[in-house]
Order: sequence, then structure tokens, then C-alpha cells
Amino acid sequence: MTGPTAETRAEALRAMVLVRRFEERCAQLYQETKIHGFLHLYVGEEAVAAGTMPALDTADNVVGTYREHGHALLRGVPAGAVMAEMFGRVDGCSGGRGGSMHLFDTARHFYGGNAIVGGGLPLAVGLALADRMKDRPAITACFFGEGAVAEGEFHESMNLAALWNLPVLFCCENNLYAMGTALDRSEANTDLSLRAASYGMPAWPVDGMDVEAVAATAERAVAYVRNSGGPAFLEFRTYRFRAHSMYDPELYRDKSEVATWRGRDPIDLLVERMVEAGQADPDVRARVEAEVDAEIDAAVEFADASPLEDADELLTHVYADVSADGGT
Amino acid sequence: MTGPTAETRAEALRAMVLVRRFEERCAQLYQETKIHGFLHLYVGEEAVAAGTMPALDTADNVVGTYREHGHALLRGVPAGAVMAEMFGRVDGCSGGRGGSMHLFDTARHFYGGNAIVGGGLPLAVGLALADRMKDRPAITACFFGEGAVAEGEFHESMNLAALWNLPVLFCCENNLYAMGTALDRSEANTDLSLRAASYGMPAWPVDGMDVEAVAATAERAVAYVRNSGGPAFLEFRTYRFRAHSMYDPELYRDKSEVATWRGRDPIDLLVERMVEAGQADPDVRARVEAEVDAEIDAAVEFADASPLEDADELLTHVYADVSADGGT
Amino acid sequence: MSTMTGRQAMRAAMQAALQADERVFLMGEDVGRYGGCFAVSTGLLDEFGPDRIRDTPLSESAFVGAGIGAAMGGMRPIVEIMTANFSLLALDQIVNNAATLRHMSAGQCGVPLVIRTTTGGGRQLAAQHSHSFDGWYAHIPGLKIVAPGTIADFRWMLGPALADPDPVIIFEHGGLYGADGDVPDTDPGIPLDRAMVRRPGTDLTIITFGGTLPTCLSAAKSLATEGIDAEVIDLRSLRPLDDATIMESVARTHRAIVVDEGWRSVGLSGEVSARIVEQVFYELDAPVGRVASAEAPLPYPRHLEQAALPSVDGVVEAARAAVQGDVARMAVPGRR
Amino acid sequence: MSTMTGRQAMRAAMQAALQADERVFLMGEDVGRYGGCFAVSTGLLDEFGPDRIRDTPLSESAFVGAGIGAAMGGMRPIVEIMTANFSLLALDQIVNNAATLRHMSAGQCGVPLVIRTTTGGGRQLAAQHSHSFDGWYAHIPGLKIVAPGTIADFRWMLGPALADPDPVIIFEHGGLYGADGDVPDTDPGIPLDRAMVRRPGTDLTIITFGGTLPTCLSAAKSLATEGIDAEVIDLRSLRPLDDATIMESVARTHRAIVVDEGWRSVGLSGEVSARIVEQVFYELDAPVGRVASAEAPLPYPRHLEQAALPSVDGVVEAARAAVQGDVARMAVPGRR
Ligand SMILES: Cc1ncc(C[n+]2csc(CCOP(=O)(O)OP(=O)(O)O)c2C)c(N)n1
Ligand SMILES: Cc1ncc(C[n+]2csc(CCOP(=O)(O)OP(=O)(O)O)c2C)c(N)n1
Ligand SMILES: [Mg+2]
Ligand SMILES: [Mg+2]
Repeated sequence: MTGPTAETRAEALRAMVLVRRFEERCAQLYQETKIHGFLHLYVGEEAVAAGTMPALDTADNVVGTYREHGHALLRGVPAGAVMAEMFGRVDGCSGGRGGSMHLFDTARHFYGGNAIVGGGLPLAVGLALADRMKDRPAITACFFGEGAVAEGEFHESMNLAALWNLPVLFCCENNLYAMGTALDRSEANTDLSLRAASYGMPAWPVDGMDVEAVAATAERAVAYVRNSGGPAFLEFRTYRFRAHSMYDPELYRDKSEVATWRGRDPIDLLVERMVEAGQADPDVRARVEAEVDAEIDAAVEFADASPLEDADELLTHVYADVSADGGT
Repeated sequence: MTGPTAETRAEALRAMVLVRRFEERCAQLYQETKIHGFLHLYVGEEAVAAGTMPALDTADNVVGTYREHGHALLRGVPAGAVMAEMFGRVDGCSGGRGGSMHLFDTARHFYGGNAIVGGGLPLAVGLALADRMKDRPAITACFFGEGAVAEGEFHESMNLAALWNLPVLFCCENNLYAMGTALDRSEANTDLSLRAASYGMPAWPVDGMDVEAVAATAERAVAYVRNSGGPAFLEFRTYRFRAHSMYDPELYRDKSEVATWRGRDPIDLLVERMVEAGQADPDVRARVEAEVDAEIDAAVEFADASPLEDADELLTHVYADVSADGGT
Repeated sequence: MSTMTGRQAMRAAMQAALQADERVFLMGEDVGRYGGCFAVSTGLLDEFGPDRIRDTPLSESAFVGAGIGAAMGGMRPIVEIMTANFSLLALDQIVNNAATLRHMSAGQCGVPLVIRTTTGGGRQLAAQHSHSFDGWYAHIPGLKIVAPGTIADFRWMLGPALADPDPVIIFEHGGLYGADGDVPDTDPGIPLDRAMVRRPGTDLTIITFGGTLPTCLSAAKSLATEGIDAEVIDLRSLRPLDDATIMESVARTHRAIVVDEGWRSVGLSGEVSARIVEQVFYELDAPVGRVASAEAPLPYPRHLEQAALPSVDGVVEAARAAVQGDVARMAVPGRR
Repeated sequence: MSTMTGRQAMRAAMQAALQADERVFLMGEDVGRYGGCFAVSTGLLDEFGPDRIRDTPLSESAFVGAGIGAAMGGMRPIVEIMTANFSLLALDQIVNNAATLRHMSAGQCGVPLVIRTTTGGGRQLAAQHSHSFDGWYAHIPGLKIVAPGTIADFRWMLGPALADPDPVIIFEHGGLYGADGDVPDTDPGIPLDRAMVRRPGTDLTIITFGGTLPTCLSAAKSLATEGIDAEVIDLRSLRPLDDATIMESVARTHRAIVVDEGWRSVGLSGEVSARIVEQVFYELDAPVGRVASAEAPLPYPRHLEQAALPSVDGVVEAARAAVQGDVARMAVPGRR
């Protein structure tokens, strides 16, 4: 097989850099108290979303967690709508009501943004069931962290998807920690792919820092799910470079461990390859950063310009029927 | 190794016949409206409890399901106390408050009697944790049906027991049906022992109709759990001869399938062996039935003679402090 | 008009819904091959097949969550949870997802899901199979909670529930599956959120729903023999509550008691009492009374279980107290 | 007397309990290595080791159930559930086991378990991290529910909770972890189920608990400036409720409002209102008022979240209405 083209690599690079710079800006805006609540950054894990999203069709469904900025952006949710959501403004992709942990864009089949660990898995099974019953060829990609594997909802959902042979691609982002809990203090058997296979579905581990390995595996898995109609499991071995959220003293891991992993920064790895292959010069990263920064500046401006929702709207969308406040 | 002695076999036979006749009497008493509510019979599965209980020490804990009459009786709960419980009388092993599904006898470390499928597994993990923290050598045997394997509580409990290396013996009574749901319509992977092994604990399947195979495997497993301090899983392949409960038209299985399994009645199997080995004559079963029937008659008399609890006691035991009704 | 049991009425309702709309399907434990734990769905598998009558594994959280996802995906699932007690295993999906998705997505994610579950005691099933969480669920914004108390409602509430764009939970009292009742042959078209006066009266208002409606109607009969003319209101919908119907009645009778099989504390009876006080306090000639289940897990033996549940005698007594407890007589210093 | 934050007070309480009784241990998500999601248990791992400060996997049902089993086995577990929202994943164990075991085993299985969980909103954590289920849990017989509203109670409620032979759930409002307060250096010995008058007053009674206690005290201050002397009661225990303290007060002030951060419908505010009506109806000069959270999932943006939560202004308004709404003035036909 011939290596990836310069174009593919340039796109993957741009995708990862966009997410990286976007979130670094979010961290800054959090300090400036423009963003509030919990903010979970994906820094270091960008290759997972950047490699997976291109493998999906527009009609496929995506279900994420509270660490989903990258997934939303790379699914095509405009950076402005994502930033406006973080600012809690009406032009946010969830009308400003959800914030960082609850990004939604059903027009793009992006079903959130779920802040209950494991809570999105049953939804993914149901979305896939609907596609099956309506004879739609779509599949559902469900992202979750390795910490979710200990939840009962993981187990029930894996079994149900396998039992009913539903088109769900389970995307486990194994970044080795659930908040401060290392995988081996959460799972008796840390080989998650083996565990997944015990439900009777194919499971592939993949280097989550290598966007091209991710892309190749994701394509294979998506094709398998679409053709077989049944589920598959992908374990992305990755790492979170930053704190779990903005309030994390990181007592649970050594700086040296973080440093080692930072040495495998997915963006650097790709740039190196591109340079080696003569597909780019060393300062390609700087150029792309400049490009995306312009996009991010525009997003921040857009968000800043967007108004707050009128507080009288508080009860709208509790029910479809506005008159039915359902309560008092 | 030399075969089991006549004594061991006689005891196993008596145990199985006691449970069989006791429950046949219960069915009759249910028709006579002496027993009410849900009544789940163990008929056909007696070899599991009869083979497992002798392997446990008196200080070991037992956690059961709503199909636990046999486990209670063979744990040593007097037949009278069990029958009185079914009658809802004060001398019942749960003071008459629990009925068939909630037999308790903490003096014998029998912790119920749980009517939520899978609901007993976390309790078993906790009982084992207490023994571990108090440096007691006891282990906890937890019985549940194969249907419970689909519950999130099964998954979470298996992982936690394995992760913390707690002395729990998970006893899965695989009778092939959860109410009307056959194993292969409940589990994507029907090899439950393999599934259990994926949590990183030893798992042994065993013929649940052969009381001696059960006893040998249980002894091995109990020894393993006690010595290693860690969990193990036993899958007893057995079959429920009668309806799930008293209201079950049994639309979901063929009479012929039931007949085939009845051909492997654990009591007959043992009697055949004893006769072959010259350890008993063919009418041993009738003799033992006569013996246990006398014991069961006494139990029914005892239950019938036991009074109903005074209705004014309704709120006692909601809390330890009687004065604190906690509500109004 | 035809006569049938609650079981037959709900089966007919599901059958009609399945025939009318191919987006509708039934999913739950033993709804198919077994014929339904309480024989409600018997026969539906043969008519509609395993795709639309789906037996699930014992995975309450996953199959309820799958119902939510399927509803978002354009289906109209009926998810059966065998008894309300087991619904606690799915509560994360119901409260954190079904009830919040539309609001936190600013209207993008509707969840047109119907959950059916069996509620209530009286069948000696003890503390893990007998509880009534109907009123308790009514605390949660984003959910609609209904509880049929007549066989006609067993037949005709499912339609509007399925037509509703939001998650509706139907609490079916196990004691009514075997009860007979008259059922109109065509949809009477009563809105899902409307309470109904089941017996008009002038002396006090008895407010109830579900399994205790028959209890209250019998109590009203016997109260009539002692000259007390009770109006009986069947709430039907616990969330939202039909305040208008309640207040109109209490403003006429000036006396009210609320009867709920759920536990008293922080239950539906307190909510109805509080609303009456908020809205028609100055119409009240006596405190609002409550009849609820004893605050204990329901025990197995019949005599204890019956002692714990609301009874005709208990309702009659509470009604008498409400009628006698007029301000003039009770406001004497001695009573303070 | 020393000054500390709610966080420090609860940490000190756990430290003292762990030192005093070797049966006590703490178990929950990230209570150890991480230092506690809200930094409450920081440092305890170093002092007591991983056996007694147990980090659990993300398995709420299993580790809560394990706490129940360990309590039956003679331990005195403190199980931390990171936020009350996640407790729904463990509700089967809490309601079907912890709350029922003693009763259905006729007293054989006591469950001396303490569950600690963070409750409440106000920190822009949106609809899956902000809800207050404190009052809702108070519906369940077999459980005891407490909610400290003062830093002193953050320090001194854990002891009696651990001494209690039954399951106690402590709802700790996240907003109070960072708040300062005076804490007695020795146990003031207040019974777990006793409500406290935090501010004596004569014109009306404001009944609240937990996170809204400071709100109500501020409201009382500002009411004083307009000549309204409000008594503020801190319930402390939501199950059981201390009726005596409530009724004694309302019988004096003849007016009451209940303030609860939980949703209004079928919540604690309705229960307190109903009990006041049942027990001191003839003492009331005005309807019992309620201030609760708007009936919607809590939204993320600050202005919407604040609009949804009980506020000082909201409490002041409700108090004014209660004081003005005396029977004489409001019972005119026009108002009917
Ligand atoms: C049911 C539930 N329990 C606990 C939490 C608190 N919490 C939020 S994120 C998190 C860690 C999850 O780790 P993992 O699944 O590995 O995802 P990661 O954060 O590493 O991406 C925890 C414990 C939660 N949100 N939901
Ligand atoms: C959580 C829960 N869901 C459903 C039920 C209803 N139910 C009672 S027994 C049973 C079948 C359980 O099958 P299995 O675990 O195989 O045990 P068996 O009855 O075969 O011994 C079901 C579904 C229940 N009691 N609890
Ligand atoms: Mg992780
Ligand atoms: Mg079975």
C-alpha cells in the first residue's frame, strides 16, 4: 500500500491543531472567567477524534462524553457555535444551556455531550436500533473513557448491542486514568480489548497517539460495522496531557510520566512524518496554528457577540409544549 | 481416589430429597392457599445446593435469590422456620415478613432471600470485604441465576471482587432460562465461564445435575477462595423442572425438552450410583422420602401452630429505634 | 361499550397502537415468548413478530436507555419495566437522560418514549415487588406521569401517551389487571393531563388515582349511607397535575382528603395538600387530610400488608374527620 | 470555637471517626489518590492508608451495595457518592436493600451505613451535576436523611450518623464546602433528628435546610429592616422531620414559608406544608408559602441557573406575601 497523501495528512494535522488550539484558548478563557463550570480538555488525545471522524458518514450518529469538544468540532459543529455554548450564549450549539459538557447538534447527528460516565452507551444502542428498524444504513459511534468500562451501563450496553447485532462502534478512549484512578486500580483485567471480545464482538486496540493508525483502524472498524450490521470495539491507547478538569492537583501521577507521553505528542508525530516524506517543511505546524487561530479568534468574537437567553425562557423546552410547564 | 463413601452419598441423597419433598409440599400448600405471593421452586436443581453447602464452614456467608428454599434448608435453617415463613407467621425465619423470596437467618450467616435479580451480588462483595477487613477467614458464597449475568450489578460486582481480591464464590445456577428467556436470547456469548474468566478469576463449569461433581468442584473452589483470598466463579449447568413460578404457562419451552432433562433427575442419578456400588437397594429413595416427609409434616404443623404477628408491630424494624417511625 | 379486564384493555391498546404506527414497538423483559409477566402482552408476539415485540435481557438500564435512544432516532418505543421496583435500576437513564435531554439541548433532542410499569401492592409480593413510586416520579421535570384508575383508561391512555412528544411513564396498578370495567369502543378523547370527577358530591372532595380509585369509590358509597356526599376526583395525571379540576371542586366542598397508595412523607398526597392550601386556603373549612400507606416496606403476610395499605375504612374515617373538623367546632381553645 | 470551611469541617469529622473506630472506613470514587473530587478527603489516604481510604472503580451500584454488605458484616462504612446525581445509579441498592433489609428480616439485618454525597447547584455544572435530591430521598422509609446547613453541622453530624444503627444519607451542599463558619471544638451533642431555630422571630417562620439556610438568614436580615421579624428553622434532618420544633414555631408566628432548593412538586416543601396544615391548621393566619427551584433541569449559564434557584429576593417576597396575606384582608369576596 502507498503511504497517505500529503492532502490527507494536511487535513489530519489541521484537525488536531484546531482542537489543540481551540482548547488551549478555552483554558485561557476559563482563567478569564468567560467559561465556567467543569471544563475537561482533550489535549493529547486529538488523534483519536481526528482519525475517527473522517471514517464516518454524515448520516452516522455520534455520542460523546463531557470531554467532547474535539469530537464536536471535527464532526463539523462550527467553532463559533461550540465557543458560544461554552460562553452560555443563545448561539451556542445547545442554545447556551448545556455548556462544555453538553454539546449537541442533531442536524449533524451529534447526540452530546453526556456528563454521566457510561450514560451515553445505552443511548447509542438505541440510536442504532432505530436505524436498524428503519432500515437506514447509518452506524452509531459512541465515545467513552476507559473508566466507563467499570460501569454496569457499559456491560449491559455491550451485551445488548452484541446480542441484537446492532451497528454500534464502541470507541474506548483509554487514557489510563479516570480522574485520579489509574486503569489498574479500576479494572481487574486491564486488557480492555480482551474484555470487549468476551461479549462476542471484534475488538481492536490501536495506538491513539498515531492519527494514521487510528484512521486506518477506524476505517476498518466502520466498514465492518456497516457491512456486518453488528458492533465492534476500538480501544484507543492515548493519554491526557493536562489535568482531568480545571480543579485537579494531579497528585496521582508523576510529572515524568506526563513528560514521557508528551514526547509522543500526536501532532509532532504527524509533522515528523510529513517532513520525512517531504510532504511539509518543519514550520508547517506554526503555519497551521496561525490559520486555525484566525478561525478561533472569529469563534470567540462570534461567541462574545452572541446574546444571553432571556431568563423568561427558563421553562421552555422542559416539554415540547411550552404551556405545559409540567409542574406548578 | 476412592469413590465417595456410602455415608456421604446417603447424606447428599437425604439433602436432595428433603428439598424436593419440601417444595412439592409447598406447591400443594400454595394450591390450598396456605402460601401466597410468588413461589419459585428449585425442583430439578437440588444437586447444586446439596453439593455446595457441605463445602462451606458455619462462619461462611451465604447470599441467595428468591429461589432459595433449598439453600436455606441445606444451610441448616430448620424446615419449620422456613415453612412458618411461607405461612407468614412469627416463627418464620424472617418473622413472617419476607415470605418465600426473603428467607433470612443471620445466626447461620444466611443473608437472604433477595428478589431483585442481581441485587445480592454487591451485598456478597461487601460481606466478603468485612471479613477481609476484620481478618476473618470466612468466605461468601453468592447464588444467582444465569439471567443475572446481563445485569450491570453482576458486572460491577465481579470486577470489584476480582480487583480487590475478595473471598467471594460466585455460584451461577445456569438453568438455561430466565423466566421465559432462554440463555441465547439473553447473552451474546453463552459461555458464561469464559465471560467470568475475563474478569480475571478462575471459573469452572460443572454438571449441576450430578451432586458429586458439584461437591467435588465446590470443595476445590471453596479451598481456592479460602486459600487465595480471592474470588472464583462456578457455573452449575442445571435445569428447572417446573414452571418459573406458580403463574407460568411455560409457552417458551417444549415439553420434550423438559422430559429429557427430567431423565437426568439428580436424585435418580445418585440413587443409581448407590445401587450400582452396592451402597443402597433400589427402594432407598422411598425410605428417605418417608423419613423427610415426617420432618416436613412436623414443619407444617409447626408453621400452622405459629401465630400471626400483631398488626400493631407493622412499624417495628423499619428502624432499630422503635420510637423512630421515621415518617409521620 | 364493552366489558373487559385491565389486562385485556392494555393489550388492546398496544395492539391498536402497533397496528396504527409502524414506529411503535414494545420492548421489555419477557413481553414476548413468555407472554408477559402479568400476561398483558400475551399474543402480541404472534401478531407482530420478534422485531416489534422485543424480549430483552435483564438489563433495565440498557433497554430503557435504548428506548430513549430509539425515540431520539425517530421510533415510538413502548418500554415495559416489569415492576416499578426494578425501574430504580434504570433511574439514571430516566432522570439524567430522558428528563433532561430536550431542555439541555435547547429543544433538539425530543424523547417521545412511553414507559409502562406495574405498580402497587396487595398481592403479598413483599418489600421488593410491591412499592408504589408513581407519585415519587412526579417530582421530576421533563417527565409526564400518568396512572390509569379505570379500565377505560387502561384502554385509552396509551394512545395520547404515544402521541406525546415527551417521555410518559404509565403506572399500571397490578390489582387492576384482573379487574373488570366498561370500555368505550372509540377513543373518548380525554386529554392525558386532565383529572376526572368520578363521582360528583357536595360535602367533601376525595382526591386519588390508580389503584386506590376503587377504594375511594366504595368509601364514597358507604359515606353516602351516613349522609356524607363525597365527590371523588381521579387525578389520572400526576405530572402535570390538573389543579383547575381539584380547586374548582374543593372551592365548592370546602373540605378535601387525598388518598395515595404511596408512602405519606414527601409523596403525592403532600403535594396536593400544599397546592390546595396555596390556591384555595380561604375556602377551606377544615385541614386537608391524607390517607397513604404506612411508612414501612410492604410486608408479605396478608394481614400486615392490608394494615399498611389505604383501606375503605381508613378513607371513610378520614372523610368523617374532614367533615366534622369545621373551624367553628375545632377552633375552641381546648383544641389548640 | 474555631473557624473553618465546610470542606475542612467534614474532613476533620471523618478523620476523628477513622481515628476513634477501626470499623470505620471511607470508600468512593477518587477519595484517595486524587484527594477527593471536591478536596474533602485530601490527606486521609496518607494518614489511614489504602485499606481504610478505598478508591473504587466507577461502579456506583457495586460499591454502595458493598457498603451495605460490609455494614451487615460489622463494619461502619462511609460511602462517598461524588454527587447525588450519580446516586441514581445505586438507587436499587439504597431503596431495595439498605432501606428494606432490617424490616423484611424482622430485625436481623441492620445496615449501619453512612452515605455522603454532594448536592445542589449554583456552580454552573448543568443538568447532570446540579440537582438536589435531598428531599426526594426523604420519601423512603428505612432511610434517615440529613443535610447540614452550618459548618458546625458539617463537623458534628457525621458522628451521630455513624453511631446510628440504620442507613443515614448526608447531603452536603457543594456551595458550603468553601464557606467559612464557627465550629465548636467539642461535640455539641445535638441529636441527628433535631431541627434548630437559627434565628428567633415572631412574625413568620421560614423553614429550610442545607444550602438555602444562608439564603434564608440573609432574607431574614433584610426583612428585619422592613420591620418583619422572621424566625428561621434549619430542619437538619429531612427524615425523620422534627415536627415538634416546626409546629411550636408556627403556632407562635401563625405564618410559615418553606424554602427548598429541590424542585417544588412532590418535594420536601409540600410535605412540610401538608404537615403544618394537618397539625396546626387553626393557628394559620395565611396559607403556607413555598419557595423552591424552578421545575426545569438546571441550565449551565449563570443568569438562567440563578433564575432557577431560590434567591434572597424570592424568599423576602414570599415572606412578605405570607405576612400580608392574613385572613381578614384576603378573605374578602373579591379575592375568592
Ligand atoms: C456515573 C458517574 N460517576 C462519576 C462521575 C464523575 N466523573 C466525571 S469524569 C470521571 C472520570 C471518567 O474517566 P474516563 O471514563 O476514563 O474518562 P476520561 O475523563 O479519562 O476521558 C468521573 C469519575 C460521573 N460524571 N458520572
Ligand atoms: C431487576 C429485576 N428484573 C426483573 C425481575 C423479575 N424476575 C424475577 S425472576 C426473573 C428471572 C431470573 O432468571 P435467572 O436469573 O436465570 O434465575 P432463575 O429464576 O432461572 O433461577 C425475573 C426476570 C426481578 N425480580 N428483578
Ligand atoms: Mg480515562
Ligand atoms: Mg435461570
